[in-house]
Amino acid sequence: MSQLATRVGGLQLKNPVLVASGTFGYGREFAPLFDLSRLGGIMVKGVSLEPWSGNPGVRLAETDSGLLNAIGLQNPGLRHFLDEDWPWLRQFGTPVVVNMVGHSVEEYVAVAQAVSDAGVAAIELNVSCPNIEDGLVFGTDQTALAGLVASVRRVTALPLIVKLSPNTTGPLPYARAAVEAGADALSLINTVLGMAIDSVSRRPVLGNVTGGLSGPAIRPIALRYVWEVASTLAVDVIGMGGIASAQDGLTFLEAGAAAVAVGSALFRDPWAAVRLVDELPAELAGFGYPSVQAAIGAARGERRRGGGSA
Amino acid sequence: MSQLATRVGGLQLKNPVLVASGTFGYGREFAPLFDLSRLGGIMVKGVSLEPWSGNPGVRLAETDSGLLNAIGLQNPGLRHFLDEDWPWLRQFGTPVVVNMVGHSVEEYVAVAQAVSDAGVAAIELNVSCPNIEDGLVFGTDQTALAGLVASVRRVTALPLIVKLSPNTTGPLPYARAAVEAGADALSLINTVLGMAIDSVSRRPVLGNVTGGLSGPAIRPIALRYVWEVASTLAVDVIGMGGIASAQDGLTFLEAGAAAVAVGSALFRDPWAAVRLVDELPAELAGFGYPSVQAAIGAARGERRRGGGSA
Amino acid sequence: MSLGRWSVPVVGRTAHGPGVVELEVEAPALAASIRPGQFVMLFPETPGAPYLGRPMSYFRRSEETMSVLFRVVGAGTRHLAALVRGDRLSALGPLGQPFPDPEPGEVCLVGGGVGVPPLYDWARTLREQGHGVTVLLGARSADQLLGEAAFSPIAAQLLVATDDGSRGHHGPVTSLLPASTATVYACGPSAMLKAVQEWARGRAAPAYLTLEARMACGFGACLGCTVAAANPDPAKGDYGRYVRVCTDGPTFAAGAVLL
Amino acid sequence: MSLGRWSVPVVGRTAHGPGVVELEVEAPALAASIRPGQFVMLFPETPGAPYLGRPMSYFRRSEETMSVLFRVVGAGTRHLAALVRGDRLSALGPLGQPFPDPEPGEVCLVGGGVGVPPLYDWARTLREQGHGVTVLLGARSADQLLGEAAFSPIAAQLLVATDDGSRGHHGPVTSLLPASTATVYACGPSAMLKAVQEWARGRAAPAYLTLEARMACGFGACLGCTVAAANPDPAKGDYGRYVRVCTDGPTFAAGAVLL
Ligand SMILES: Cc1cc2nc3c(=O)[nH]c(=O)nc-3n(C[C@H](O)[C@H](O)[C@H](O)COP(=O)(O)OP(=O)(O)OC[C@H]3O[C@@H](n4cnc5c(N)ncnc54)[C@H](O)[C@@H]3O)c2cc1C
Ligand SMILES: Cc1cc2nc3c(=O)[nH]c(=O)nc-3n(C[C@H](O)[C@H](O)[C@H](O)COP(=O)(O)OP(=O)(O)OC[C@H]3O[C@@H](n4cnc5c(N)ncnc54)[C@H](O)[C@@H]3O)c2cc1C
Ligand SMILES: Cc1cc2nc3c(=O)[nH]c(=O)nc-3n(C[C@H](O)[C@H](O)[C@H](O)COP(=O)(O)O)c2cc1C
Ligand SMILES: Cc1cc2nc3c(=O)[nH]c(=O)nc-3n(C[C@H](O)[C@H](O)[C@H](O)COP(=O)(O)O)c2cc1C
Ligand code: FES
Ligand code: FES
Repeated sequence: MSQLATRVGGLQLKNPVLVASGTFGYGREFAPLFDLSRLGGIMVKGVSLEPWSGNPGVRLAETDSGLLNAIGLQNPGLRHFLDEDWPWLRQFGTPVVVNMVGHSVEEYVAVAQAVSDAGVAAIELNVSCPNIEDGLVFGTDQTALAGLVASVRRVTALPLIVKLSPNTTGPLPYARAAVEAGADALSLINTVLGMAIDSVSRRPVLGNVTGGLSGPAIRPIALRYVWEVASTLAVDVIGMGGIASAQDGLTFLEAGAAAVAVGSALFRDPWAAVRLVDELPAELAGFGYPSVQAAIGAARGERRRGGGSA
Repeated sequence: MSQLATRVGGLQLKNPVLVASGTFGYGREFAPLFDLSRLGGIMVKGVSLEPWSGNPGVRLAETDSGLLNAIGLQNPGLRHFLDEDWPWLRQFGTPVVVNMVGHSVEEYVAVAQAVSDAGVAAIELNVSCPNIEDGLVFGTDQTALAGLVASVRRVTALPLIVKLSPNTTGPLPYARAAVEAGADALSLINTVLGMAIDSVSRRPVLGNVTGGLSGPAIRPIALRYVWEVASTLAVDVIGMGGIASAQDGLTFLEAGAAAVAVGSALFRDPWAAVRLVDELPAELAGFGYPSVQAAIGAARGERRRGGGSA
Repeated sequence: MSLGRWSVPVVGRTAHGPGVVELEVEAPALAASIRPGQFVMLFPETPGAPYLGRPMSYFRRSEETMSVLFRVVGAGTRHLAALVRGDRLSALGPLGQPFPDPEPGEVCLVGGGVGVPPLYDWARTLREQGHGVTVLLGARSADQLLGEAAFSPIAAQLLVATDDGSRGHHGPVTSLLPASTATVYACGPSAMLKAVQEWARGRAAPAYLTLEARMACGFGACLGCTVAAANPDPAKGDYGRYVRVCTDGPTFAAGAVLL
Repeated sequence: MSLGRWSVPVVGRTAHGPGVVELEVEAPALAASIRPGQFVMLFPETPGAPYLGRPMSYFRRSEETMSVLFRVVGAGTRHLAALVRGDRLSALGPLGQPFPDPEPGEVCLVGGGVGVPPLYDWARTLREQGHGVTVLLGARSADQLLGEAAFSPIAAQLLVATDDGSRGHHGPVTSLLPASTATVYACGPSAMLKAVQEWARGRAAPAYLTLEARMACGFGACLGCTVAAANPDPAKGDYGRYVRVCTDGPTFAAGAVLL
């Protein structure tokens, strides 16, 4: 493997820097700014079977070192993705991970099947959606989670990534359930539930009252999730949560992530992810790592994978 | 009630500003700086039956808008508290809430009994400790939590406050369990689990690897916990998590807290809590609230308690 | 020119009445490329400045500089207002769609409160293109009125309205809207925009509304700044019912959005 | 004087070799009340500055000013080093226990790396009190050596050691420790302090170690800066096995702590 190359759940990446779902759309806004093929991978905005219109009212609130969002997973749906976005996006040759959302197991399965046939690089299940049948969030109920993952597993041969919710006591029971049900890798973490009150109206800012917290504020929480999973289970992890710089990225690799994703930082600086790619070699070298592989898990004092070459 | 007065779980406070447990010691460091009787109440550092020495190694790490601590609940134990700290502290006349920690139900019960006899104002149970019998954290297991609260309830007539862990899917099941078992009020929230990696050594900063995140970073998470409990259950809430200013304090009141506590902000500015007391009247007036009581829960668009006088 | 992000120095700061500040930055590349109707995201480089940028329309520009004119309403604008000559801020831009071209003939610009500044350079441009420009300015009261001096040399007609009658017409600025075939551009508080939208219903000549929304990115990536579309066009990327104020707008045909 | 918190202006900034900066602030109240061995928590008032303050011993003081001398190691010191004349920072202090008084007679001060600055004003004070002061300064290499010029007019004897032999004795500064009955004060990296502690074992004359620890508050409230006590005294508030570097220290008798 080259200096920056990595592998997550069977997915080969030329560098370990992805962009997080929901912070990069389907790439169109960024394509005029830099060559999308410089990214290790693109995790597109969550795709649902039918178009979802998202939440009414205010969708954003700012917090100290963070951002609350209540977008409500607005997306144009599977058909639009397959007809318009995917044919355009595949031209860059960058591995595209399709993040998917659903109200029921059947919806997830239908999307998984369709995108597998289309030839995307991998699937990422956003399990922070409530199951319309019982109102329970898939990602906070081990049985529901295992059922969902197993069902999707049956219809796809693609690398299957499960993105866990941090709104739990800890990652391990959910990580185990997902891996046993067939997940190849885990994304850690999705946003943390929070809320804000408007300084003028004195009412909740968000139309949906609560929203998902992202940004540097949640970095220590994300790091804990990555560390606990990577040091306990034999599963590849994609780390995300407040990553903005090569220094942040390296920290997540050292905690045990095999790749990282830049999310909210793109809102402050659309070039944040490619800057991370550019600056990572110097950051690795600065701490004596011959390669990304050598850095993965290094904070545990062991080198999980072979040294500089593999 | 006067403009600033409030009541939590039967405890009468002259103003709604407390200092959070573990950030104020037993008051000795602050007494030379200002008159402790200006505070609405003092929540002392967690007291255990025997002295606890706390965690070895590094105990602090800084994060964006936050602080990780792994103090390990170091404290001189019940005897020292009763002999040395309580007789000194009671001179100020400020209500003293004794935060308590334990490794078993029996330890909590013993401390509760002893401090009740001594005449403190209230008890706050820190339930983020693991039960030595099964290793489970009391606060993340509803049955264990209910058992603990019921046992303490049996031995004390003091206002009983239960401080919930935010490392759960959400507050409601735990809040219900605590209230049904006899809690008079809830403190929301304790610290959020997180970790940090040292920028030089490239190893976990904390001797204990993980620690508790506090400060402005967790404010939106705390606000969500307060809001969910206050808008669902008929129990008084003390809000805490990143509160540093009168503006922050008012926000928690509006979200439904009957009182608030200042924690980590004291480390940056030891006068933060008394400044909040001083600035609260203007902050209330600025938004047209005749009293603290009028502000409580106002972000829900209802006034939970009678207007300016009661 | 395409989107850029620069750290630029403040070269001027002027108070325009209580709590209203004009901040001028030296930003030649931005000033050369930004078009009337577009905006920037501003990041004050001061301690404790907010995590996200703040969207601001530009007010005026020269070859070397560009200015914004804003009212202090919260933390972000407070940080911006505290900047002085020599301080730096970061700017991401140009963002958003320029004002669409008017029909030939008369143009009417309607500005309320801090909706006035975005219209100034547009008035100048329209005038240069030979349009007759009527300008209607509204504010709560005389001391909150912006732009009268700036617009008066440009406007063929300049009318003023205040809610309290302390200057000009006593009442909403929208009551001054002309019964002409002028193309209308309106920018201001949402009550004003709703009134223009109502007024424009069934009218033959076009009317445009410039909207505001809370924004995280300003360039279309977050879907945080949406407004409900009257007729969403999925083929054009109108995801579901909502369109983005930042990239689909901030200026929309009056009939295209549900306010 | 008791603890205070002030916003103070930077009035001087001097580089002392690579990555080492002396920052002088105008802070008359602090300068008048701080005692050798005490420190302050510093909060740079710059964008993105860390949440917590940074503990710094003071280096020198005049009637109006106080300075700190520090090495850039991470985010906090980077922010401090970026301050220039006219910028402000907040300071909480004075904090910690002053150096305990020496026995009558000779005193020996041992400083390694950035452990040197806290000793300077103490040397000056001891000299004024009539003590003969021997100063031992250590560093990794000649270009990292601090304080030689400052100490030379004060010290009765000044010896230097570097790890690489590029100046003075080739080896650890602790190999220069005298076989005298001098009271010893040592401040420097933990390996150096351990060596002094080892050397002082069984010695009759007192030796003191000035420790560092990560701190959140600096005034005893958080229990975050602890070091294991050799003989904790619960009656004195030594909670369990640990004592606080900030308020019980930062200077401890060599036998009182487990390093
Ligand atoms: C494209 C665009 C151009 C703009 N141009 C100008 C301009 O030229 N001059 C000017 O003064 N202002 C302009 N604004 C509005 C300006 O962005 C907000 O006033 C600013 O973001 C408020 O930030 P703050 O931190 O001071 O307030 P906050 O603390 O964020 O909010 C204070 C109050 O203002 C409300 N608010 C915050 N942001 C917005 C928003 N974007 N839209 C509506 N309400 C909001 C909040 O709900 C809250 O009640 C523009 C907005 C947009 C979207
Ligand atoms: C009482 C006291 C007095 C001090 N006086 C001086 C002085 O006069 N001059 C000077 O240069 N430094 C002094 N220090 C050390 C100084 O506080 C730290 O170098 C500084 O806090 C580092 O902050 P940072 O943000 O730059 O580094 P960080 O990013 O916080 O850390 C960078 C590296 O330094 C280590 N580190 C951070 N803080 C400490 C600490 N307090 N103790 C040991 N290791 C640490 C970290 O583990 C990390 O590896 C003193 C410390 C104390 C406790
Ligand atoms: C505006 C916004 C939209 C998001 N949409 C999605 C989504 O559609 N699917 C998903 O799995 N995660 C979504 N996320 C979560 C991010 O992918 C990421 O897990 C999280 O924001 C933490 O990373 P960050 O702190 O770098 O932003 C979204 C986050 C934001 C801020
Ligand atoms: C250093 C430190 C020590 C703490 N010790 C305790 C404790 O002993 N008992 C307890 O219930 N909470 C303890 N807490 C949690 C605080 O009381 C509070 O719930 C939390 O820090 C959130 O508030 P803040 O963000 O204002 O600090 C501690 C927090 C900190 C930072
Ligand atoms: S602000 Fe992000 S899409 Fe408009
Ligand atoms: S730094 Fe807080 S107790 Fe020492």
